Amino acid sequence: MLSYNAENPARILIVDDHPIVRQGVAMLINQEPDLRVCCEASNAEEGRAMSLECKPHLAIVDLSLAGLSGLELIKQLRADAPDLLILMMSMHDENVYAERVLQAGAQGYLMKQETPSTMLQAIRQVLNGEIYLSPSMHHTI
Amino acid sequence: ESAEAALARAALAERRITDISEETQRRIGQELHDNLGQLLTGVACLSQSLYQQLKKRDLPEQEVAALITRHINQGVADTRLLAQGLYPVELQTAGLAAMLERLADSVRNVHQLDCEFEQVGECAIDDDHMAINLFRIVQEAISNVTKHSGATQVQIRLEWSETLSRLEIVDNGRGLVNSEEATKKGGLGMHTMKYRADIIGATLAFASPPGGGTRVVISLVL
Amino acid sequence: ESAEAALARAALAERRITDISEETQRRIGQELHDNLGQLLTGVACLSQSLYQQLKKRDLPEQEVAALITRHINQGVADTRLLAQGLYPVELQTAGLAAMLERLADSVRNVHQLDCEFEQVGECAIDDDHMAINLFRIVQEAISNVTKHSGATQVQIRLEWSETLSRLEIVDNGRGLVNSEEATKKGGLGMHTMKYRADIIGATLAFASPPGGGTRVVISLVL
Ligand SMILES: Nc1ncnc2c1ncn2[C@@H]1O[C@H](COP(=O)(O)OP(=O)(O)OP(=O)(O)O)[C@@H](O)[C@H]1O
Ligand SMILES: Nc1ncnc2c1ncn2[C@@H]1O[C@H](COP(=O)(O)OP(=O)(O)OP(=O)(O)O)[C@@H](O)[C@H]1O
Ligand SMILES: [K+]
Ligand SMILES: [Mg+2]
Ligand SMILES: [Mg+2]
Ligand SMILES: [Mg+2]
Repeated sequence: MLSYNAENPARILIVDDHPIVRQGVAMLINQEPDLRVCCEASNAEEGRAMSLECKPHLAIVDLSLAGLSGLELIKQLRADAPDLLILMMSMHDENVYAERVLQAGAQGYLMKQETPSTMLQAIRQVLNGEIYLSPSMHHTI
Repeated sequence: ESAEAALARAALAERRITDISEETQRRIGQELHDNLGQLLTGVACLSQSLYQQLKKRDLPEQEVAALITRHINQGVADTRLLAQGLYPVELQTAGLAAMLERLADSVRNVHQLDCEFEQVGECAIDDDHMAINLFRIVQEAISNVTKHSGATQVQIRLEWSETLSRLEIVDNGRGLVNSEEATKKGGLGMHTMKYRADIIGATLAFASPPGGGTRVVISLVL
Repeated sequence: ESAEAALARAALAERRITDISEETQRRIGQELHDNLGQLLTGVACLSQSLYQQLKKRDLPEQEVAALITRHINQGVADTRLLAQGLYPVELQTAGLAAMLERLADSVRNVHQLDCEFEQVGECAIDDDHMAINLFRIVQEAISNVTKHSGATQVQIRLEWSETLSRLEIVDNGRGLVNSEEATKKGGLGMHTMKYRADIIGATLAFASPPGGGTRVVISLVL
């Protein structure tokens, strides 16, 4: 069950190279009482450093980053912090990447074309210890 | 100018301009995918959170905010579809077979057509130029099946050996009346398929056996 | 195959494929313009009016609304640029001269280059195929000026009489080293300009006078 609340919100790291995406996702998350963005990064190196420094509960990672890809970053984050929950969020097709991303150690794959409400739902589901995939993807895997 | 020189000129022209067209699509597809798509994703989140703020305070402006969010969500989906149709960005990383599998999935979902992808042997193309042209040929063949054949089934088969690759698109529709005639009707699809096959050194054949249906075969000696 | 037949085939191939390339661009441009562009324009208006309502009532949510409006306006501009570069939809309605005027405006704004359009006589092309090809030739010539010439000024001149049309693009940059050499460098631009000129029966000439600069001339006997 979710144990996060306004006094003890889930702390979330966002790694995305697009500033408007970070801005939007952060605002969406921050107005939920039980969720809080604790740090943001625009590339894999920064993301890894932030994760070590802020010790978030959940990292939301973009697949396509300049330099080291989000897929590589997942593996590093996983190695650094075995308990960290990871949700990959990408413009890329889930049919192509979702399986690989889960294998690399993430707990979910969310397409950026999903609505913001679905995004929040995915975040909660992963924080709750479940795997998040779109319904059609769940069916395939 | 000799016949040979003229033919070489024709071939060059075909290759060059098909490249332009592909390059245009790639550039726009990438642009949509990387920039506009991302911008809209961010805006969708901003707009959703504005809506929630207004709703929490029970302000009447929440209605407009909800409307904006709905439209933007539509815009994000449109952008992705457009980008995807223009240039399958995943081709480079996921490879041809994975993309054909996906194509089959989307045909099943969008056209209610029983579309299967089957692979024999291990496809190991690492030439982007080759992969994109093969993919485009299949895309056009499938588009013709959905537009003209009235088929209920279509199969995409990729056969792969050390020396030969064979790609087949087989439908159970009404068949080509006459392949000569088909290319004279003014459609661009068959011409483009032919150009693309030439460019990568493949042969392209169309056949409509008496039993019905159409078979498009692309063969490539490796 | 005789040399003549081969040449005819080359010409046909060039024409067909330029058409394909143009058709691709037209389709994408139109799609962007009509669908995504319209959707975003609508959202920009909604978002602007939401911002104004919130501002009038002095509500703190106006800040987010302003942010969304700014981003959406950016998205509208991006989409328009993308679509416009692909296919000038206004060409059919506004005509060639108006489009060249607009092109000059956008070069001035985007490239900080002193770009002038001048028209002598009344341009009366009502053939879309002709207009689009002339426009594309000028677009490529201008793109070359911005990319290669280092010019501070460029002039687009459209001269029009009952029997002849002449379009000139003149820059004050470093000049073509050698027009033969230029076309061998592997760029596609010069080739495409040549194809397009051939297609509409125009002649195309490049010159770099000793005084400096480059002059591209398209002449068309009417
Ligand atoms: N699988 C098929 N089954 C039946 N008829 C087909 C099939 N594929 C092609 N044809 C016929 O061949 C013609 C030419 O196809 P082509 O792809 O060149 O043009 P098009 O699809 O009509 O137009 P475009 O591809 O330019 O949108 C079609 O109009 C159709 O009559
Ligand atoms: N206005 C100009 N001033 C100086 N050099 C020019 C000018 N226009 C063309 N050139 C030279 O001619 C070459 C060939 O031009 P072309 O348009 O064919 O290719 P490109 O611009 O290099 O590439 P592409 O058009 O395919 O993007 C250029 O690389 C440049 O060196
Ligand atoms: K919060
Ligand atoms: Mg990214
Ligand atoms: Mg077709
Ligand atoms: Mg050029």
